[in-house]
Amino acid sequence: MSQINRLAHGGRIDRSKPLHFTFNGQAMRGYAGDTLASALIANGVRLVGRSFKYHRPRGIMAAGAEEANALVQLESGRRTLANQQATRIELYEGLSATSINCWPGPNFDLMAVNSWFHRLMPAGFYYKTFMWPAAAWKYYEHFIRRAAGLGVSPKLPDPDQYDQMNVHCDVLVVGGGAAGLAAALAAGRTGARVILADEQAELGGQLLGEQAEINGKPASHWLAAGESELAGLADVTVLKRTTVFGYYDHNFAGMLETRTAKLPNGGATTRQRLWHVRAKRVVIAAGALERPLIFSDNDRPGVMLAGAVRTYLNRYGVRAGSNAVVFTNNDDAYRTAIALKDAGVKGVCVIDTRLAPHGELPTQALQAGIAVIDNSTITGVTGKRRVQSVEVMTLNADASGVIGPARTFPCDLVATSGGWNPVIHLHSHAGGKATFDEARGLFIAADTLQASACIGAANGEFQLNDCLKDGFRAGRDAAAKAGFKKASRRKLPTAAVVDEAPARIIWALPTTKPIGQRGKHFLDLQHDVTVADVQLAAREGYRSVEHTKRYTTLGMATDQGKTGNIPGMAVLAQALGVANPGDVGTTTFRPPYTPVTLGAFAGRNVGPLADPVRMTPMHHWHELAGCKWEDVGQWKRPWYYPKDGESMADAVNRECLAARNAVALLDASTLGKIDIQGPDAAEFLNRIYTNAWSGLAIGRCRYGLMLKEDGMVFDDGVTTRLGENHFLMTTTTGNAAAVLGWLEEWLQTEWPELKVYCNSVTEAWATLTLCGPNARHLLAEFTDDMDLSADAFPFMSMQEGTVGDIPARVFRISFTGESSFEVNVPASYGLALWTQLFNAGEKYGLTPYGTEAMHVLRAEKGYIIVGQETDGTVIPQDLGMQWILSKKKDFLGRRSFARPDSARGDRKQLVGLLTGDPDMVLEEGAQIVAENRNNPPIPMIGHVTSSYYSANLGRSIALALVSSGRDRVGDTVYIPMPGKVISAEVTTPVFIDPQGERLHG
Amino acid sequence: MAEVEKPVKKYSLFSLARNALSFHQNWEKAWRSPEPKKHYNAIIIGGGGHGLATAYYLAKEHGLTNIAVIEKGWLGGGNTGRNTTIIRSNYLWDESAAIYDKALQLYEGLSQDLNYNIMLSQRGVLNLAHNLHDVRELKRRVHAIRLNGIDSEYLSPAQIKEMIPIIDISPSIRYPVMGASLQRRGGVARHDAVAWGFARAADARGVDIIQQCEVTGILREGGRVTGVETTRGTIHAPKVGIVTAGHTSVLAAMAGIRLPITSYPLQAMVTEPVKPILNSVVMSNAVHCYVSQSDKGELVLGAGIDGYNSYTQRGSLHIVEEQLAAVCMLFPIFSRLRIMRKWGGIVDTCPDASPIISKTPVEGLYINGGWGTGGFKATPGSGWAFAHTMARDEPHALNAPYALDRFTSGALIAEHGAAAVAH
Amino acid sequence: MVKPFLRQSPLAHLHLEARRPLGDGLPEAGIHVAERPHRSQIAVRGQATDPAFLQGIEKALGISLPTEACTASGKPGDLQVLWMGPDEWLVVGGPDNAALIISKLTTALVDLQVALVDVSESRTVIELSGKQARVVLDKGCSIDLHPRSFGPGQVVNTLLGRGHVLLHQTDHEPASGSSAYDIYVHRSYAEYLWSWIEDAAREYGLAMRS
Amino acid sequence: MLLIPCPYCGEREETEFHHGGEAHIERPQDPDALSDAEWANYIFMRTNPKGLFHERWVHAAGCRRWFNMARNTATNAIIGTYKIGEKPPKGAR
Repeated sequence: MSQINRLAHGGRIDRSKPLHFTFNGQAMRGYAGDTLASALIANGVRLVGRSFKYHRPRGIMAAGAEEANALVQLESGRRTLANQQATRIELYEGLSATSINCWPGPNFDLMAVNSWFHRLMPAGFYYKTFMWPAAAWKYYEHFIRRAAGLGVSPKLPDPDQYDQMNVHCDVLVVGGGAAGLAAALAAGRTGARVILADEQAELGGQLLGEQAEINGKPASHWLAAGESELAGLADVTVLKRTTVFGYYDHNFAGMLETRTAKLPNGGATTRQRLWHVRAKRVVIAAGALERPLIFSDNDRPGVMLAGAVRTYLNRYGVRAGSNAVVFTNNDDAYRTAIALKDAGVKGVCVIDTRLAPHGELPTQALQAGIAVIDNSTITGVTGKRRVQSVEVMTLNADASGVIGPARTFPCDLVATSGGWNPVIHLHSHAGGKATFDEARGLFIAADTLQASACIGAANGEFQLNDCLKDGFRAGRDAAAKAGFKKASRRKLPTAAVVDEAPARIIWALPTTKPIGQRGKHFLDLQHDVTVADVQLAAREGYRSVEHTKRYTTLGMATDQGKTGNIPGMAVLAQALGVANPGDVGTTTFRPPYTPVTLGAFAGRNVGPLADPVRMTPMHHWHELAGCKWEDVGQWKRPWYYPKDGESMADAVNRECLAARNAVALLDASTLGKIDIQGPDAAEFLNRIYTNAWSGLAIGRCRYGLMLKEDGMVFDDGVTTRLGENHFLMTTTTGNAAAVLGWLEEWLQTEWPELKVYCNSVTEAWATLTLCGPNARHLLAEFTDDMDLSADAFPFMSMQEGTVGDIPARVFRISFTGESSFEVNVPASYGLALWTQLFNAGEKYGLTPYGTEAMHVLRAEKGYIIVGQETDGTVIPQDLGMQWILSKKKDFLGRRSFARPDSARGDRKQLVGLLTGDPDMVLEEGAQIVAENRNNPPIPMIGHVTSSYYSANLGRSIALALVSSGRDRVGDTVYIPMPGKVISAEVTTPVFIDPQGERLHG
Repeated sequence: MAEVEKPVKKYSLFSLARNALSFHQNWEKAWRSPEPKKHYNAIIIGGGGHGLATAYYLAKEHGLTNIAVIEKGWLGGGNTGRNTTIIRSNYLWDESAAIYDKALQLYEGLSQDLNYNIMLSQRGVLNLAHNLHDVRELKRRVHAIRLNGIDSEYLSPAQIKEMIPIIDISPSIRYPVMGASLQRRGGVARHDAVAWGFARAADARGVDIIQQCEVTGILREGGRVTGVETTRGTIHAPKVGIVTAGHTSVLAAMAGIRLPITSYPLQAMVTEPVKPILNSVVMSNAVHCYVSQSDKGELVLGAGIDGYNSYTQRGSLHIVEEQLAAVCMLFPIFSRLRIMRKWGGIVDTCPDASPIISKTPVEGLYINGGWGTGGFKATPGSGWAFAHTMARDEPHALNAPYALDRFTSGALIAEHGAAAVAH
Repeated sequence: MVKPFLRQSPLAHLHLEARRPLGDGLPEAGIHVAERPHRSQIAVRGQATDPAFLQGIEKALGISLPTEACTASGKPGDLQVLWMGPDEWLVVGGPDNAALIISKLTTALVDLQVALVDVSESRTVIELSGKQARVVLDKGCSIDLHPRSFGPGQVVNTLLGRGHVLLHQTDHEPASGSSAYDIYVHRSYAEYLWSWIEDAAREYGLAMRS
Repeated sequence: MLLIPCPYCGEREETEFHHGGEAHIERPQDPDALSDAEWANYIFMRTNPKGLFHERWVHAAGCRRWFNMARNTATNAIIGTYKIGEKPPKGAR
């Protein structure tokens, strides 16, 4: 296809760099600097896709982020992207795009049958139907769902990476058009740190599509000079292809930078970068978006925004049609008419809703020989797949209808302008309000909660000269408020002021029949929402903008209502008889301004970096030993160490037997360790723990239970007195940070008078737990300065000495009920000691064991695990741990025991369970009932908290919380599972060595 | 009791066709916009789903029709219109299972009951487990739910993959999928339609829905409520129900009542629409990810709550980033889809993550709030039970456990009771 | 005596010093990185308002206690004191010095209510330097590290990526824009942090420094 | 995204902090002297105002210090932060 609509010269494209691309399989050509949209227009493509609901043919209507129609599926396979706006795709060599939401193609689309039934499908029709018979809904829904969606989600993994960056600046300028560039220059010259972000590939904003002059020269000269000056300022950062998508509290902004716009295959860099910006001041110079005039069948391919038509001519050197009608309510669109005429487009005429337009631009147009048909409107458009002609009639006195006769203008392009809306989205994101300017029909930013200002077109200033002035003033002002007051003496640039007459606001233009009865007046082109739909919503009582938006889906498409929302709101106001559209509810814009990929939000927190993996000093030994891992918080803990061919049960049984019959070694380095020092340390522990600490001898250890103020168990662990005023507390792995936080909270906020310091030493020590009858023998080989005998080194005591020549603290504490030595060495020696123990340990049957065996072993002893036997609803009494509750002092949570529910007789209590079948291992989490049946509902009396096969006992064991459980010891209870009921006897929760002989041995 | 039955223009295929002939000019209003009267038999403060459902069931089940729903903004404009539309009743505790399943049962017939298609889509809700602790807790729930007579299954990773081919169940991902609970009756419903359906049906039974009317004070005399002060004048009533999710504390404070409630921002978002790719609701508490695909093709995603009190309906970006990283971990192909819109709601949370549906120390004043993130799925059940409580001045068995005095007795319904993982 | 060869830093198994630079085709590496393991680190707690405490520290260490938030005293590579909080400091010295430093401090601070904890083993140090060092940190750290706000001698506890770090800027050359940082990271997070840096630095070129 | 002025470290991102709920709730001196309702009031009942709110935060990833903050919950505007034991700043009482 040749570029039939490419002008012979002009535009900012690089004609020396032709590019090849395909659209729906057809080979086409464009130039560097084109967008896909400009290249499609150049190649004469009109029909790009189909609309969401009625599958009506649609073309390109805009030139930027406001495009509602021209969505394509970009590329295929690994790099396919859905719903991409052709207007925002920079053309690159080899680009391939296809139409979406149509099958087999945009020219003939089977789903277009929908439009035959359009009268049965007004706004919200689905709420009123598909209800009978009730059971049939799921079939209807199946059909509805199949019609869902526009483009197709990628199905293959993403080959690209995404990046994030945090920056701080004095002034963030959003938008690099005339006002934004001026603001960045003014702020940059003061020495302030400035970021200028613009969504396009080049700075200039709307200027890029205009023939404007600054200081009497083409605006491009000023743009180039400004950009080069900014590049020379050390603390000014200019980011192109970067959209400020969201504005949050305390002047925080999110920006999305596209880094591989012209590199379909990614390359070394990341595809997109999401910037977190914390700015002292934000200058919003985001420009304005043109809104279309809303007339009958205004969705036909070839109906475009007048500003976009001008942009295609001036920036891309393409004409969007060969025979054009301009339809406007304001002077600005006359620029388009003149530009079209200059470009050799035939039959250019202007339909103006105003009576006798007389401003400078209409006058110029008339002088250029352009016909102006005033006080008129388009009443109909012919041509389904492209505009063929428009019908024009004169407006009646109050513009509520038309008066004949109708004139027909053949054309293939209708350039329409209903005026421009300031882009106040960001202002609104961060809680800013807006007021409606009735005369101009637009929202203006009002009160802001942030240190920000909207300027230029984003503040309703549409004269270039005003934008420049506003920009320099705002940039200076923002810098000054951020503390940079250096004055600049440079002369400010100026542009000619063009006198523009007021627009005539008519939101929905009449046709020969009432609206909705001849053609369709589209407000939301992507979602096919019409004026009649909004009027219906109003008629049915959906009176607020929010109701109407939701009922009709107005503004909820991927273009986020950039062109349709304001006219829609105005139409609603008219339908409700409300004079000021601002009174039907304010619009709240929500981030993002334009859609942002999930990948960019995720940044590099994906794959292996999704969350830190915490590793103990012995981690890589475990890995080489082939352990299976258990995730505990961010830690990886060895779960079990299967040997070749072993099942999990085999491995765990072997590890458990070794721990009770030989010796086994556990990496317990993940346990939390807190160093507590100070003259009030013992008193502090008295308050934090349920038991008493003042009398604990130096070198002795004690088990402690910590509660929250509601009396529920929070954490447990062993604490050792290292000195008169010095304790070492251990916590559970998962709660290490929470417990330190808890201690600090009480010390700092409630008991600042206590002289106590807490420091985490979790990471300072590697903890190697030797467990089993041979533990002492093995350890004895490694130490000559500690007496390991039971008398000299009794259970619940600690000694300092050396193990394998490494300084160590050794604790005789046990979580398995077995004679056990917990050896703590400086973390960087952990691996060495661990390895040495294994070098020497074979003769003792040394076996590494993981968390699963640890759990089995402790369950054999009835030791609880916080978070497994407890769930935030368990008080110590439920666990049979009254013995640990001091009666002589207050402690956190104690008062809650006196509440009626804590004193209840039928609370769930910790018990053991022995299944009738000794090989039957109950499922952890299984529910327990009193009756032998399996037909729900059945009242539940408790649940299984822990359940294992115990190799030491040769049978299964379980721990459970059961209502009045201690009274049920000896009773049979039932565990109904899908398809079977298991019976079990309630026992005490200690299965091995109830006297603790092994422990002390 | 004499019910005041207004003639209802029923929605039907016939009415749709007939109205199509007249270019839809003759549809009746879905609800009136009446001026407030001076006196009602009962006032509901809050025109969200729960308030409207309360009004509907007060009229339908208890014959109380001289009642008003007072809404400061637009009906359904609060959390009803801001949630991720998930409906399920897979709760651990008996008390929760009872009221949430009552709600689900009502949902199952709601389109017909209200003559308004709420587009209930029972496509199944999966809750994922990512570590051994999750697995244990999830199985505990699955069994409890089943024994409460509610449908509930446990799925292995392979079964999950079969249902959701695009999920990554590889054991090498940072938090692998180790299992899931499945409630097949769970799903989603069109959230706005629930509010609108209740509003239309309540209006049809004579309930005055008064929008754009803010309550500024709660009138009391001798320990009992007598009405409310509003921006549109004083309105008297012997019974007042506060159903103002997000603002429960603010309204209760007007009556001198302090609550165990904290209000947090909660964010949700939708992506651009794509052709159907995810046919179930997937939730993961461990990594904070809630995702389903709407009938329009958008992915609807929910995040965890922000960590501080706020009424701004704006959350912080990092919460969204964490949640979307989790989505990308579970569904790597979604990294290229784009978030189209995100927004915030305000959720009232109680310390036990269960609501308050209760009488108060002020006679005639009732509170229904503190639903946290779980309000939408409970809407009809909540309204049904609260209507009973207001009409009879005593709780129904369904909501008796949700009394305010549980915080004094300690009988909490600790749905988030599970403590942190600890070994 | 302890055999030093038994000692294993958290990143030792990665043999960073033997790794090839990352970033093909870049003329020079924007970032240089090395692990500086086994630094002596002592957590010191005490009251900055107590003159005896300040004098005791100065007497024991020969350098003053930094009382201004987020600053360090002393000289990089030598004995330093890093501010950690209003009543918390980290004394940092060369390898295997901790016992000596603690004994000096104990003597000088006798009778004062202080706490001294040897946490040398808790953290390792990743040294990051180069022209792009700051930019790499910006990818995961919300602190304003621009020379106007942050410079040599400043130290912050903060987040880098998803992990907690103690970040100490040790050098800045305005002419080249090159900066140097000591990143103190808890040893269990060290490998995560290394992987994070490797990933974030790739586009600027990453060379190992011995 | 709040920017929180830690009274010790200066302005830092919200991500470095944890919220600690309502400030100025004192633990009763003698819990046994309290009725169940008074005890419940201490552990559970909270003011949750729309507007000026006094709350506790801890600079968890920074200096680990707790402090108080006065913030408007309707706008998230921070009126000021102050150390534990200090009175709220002027304009935030």
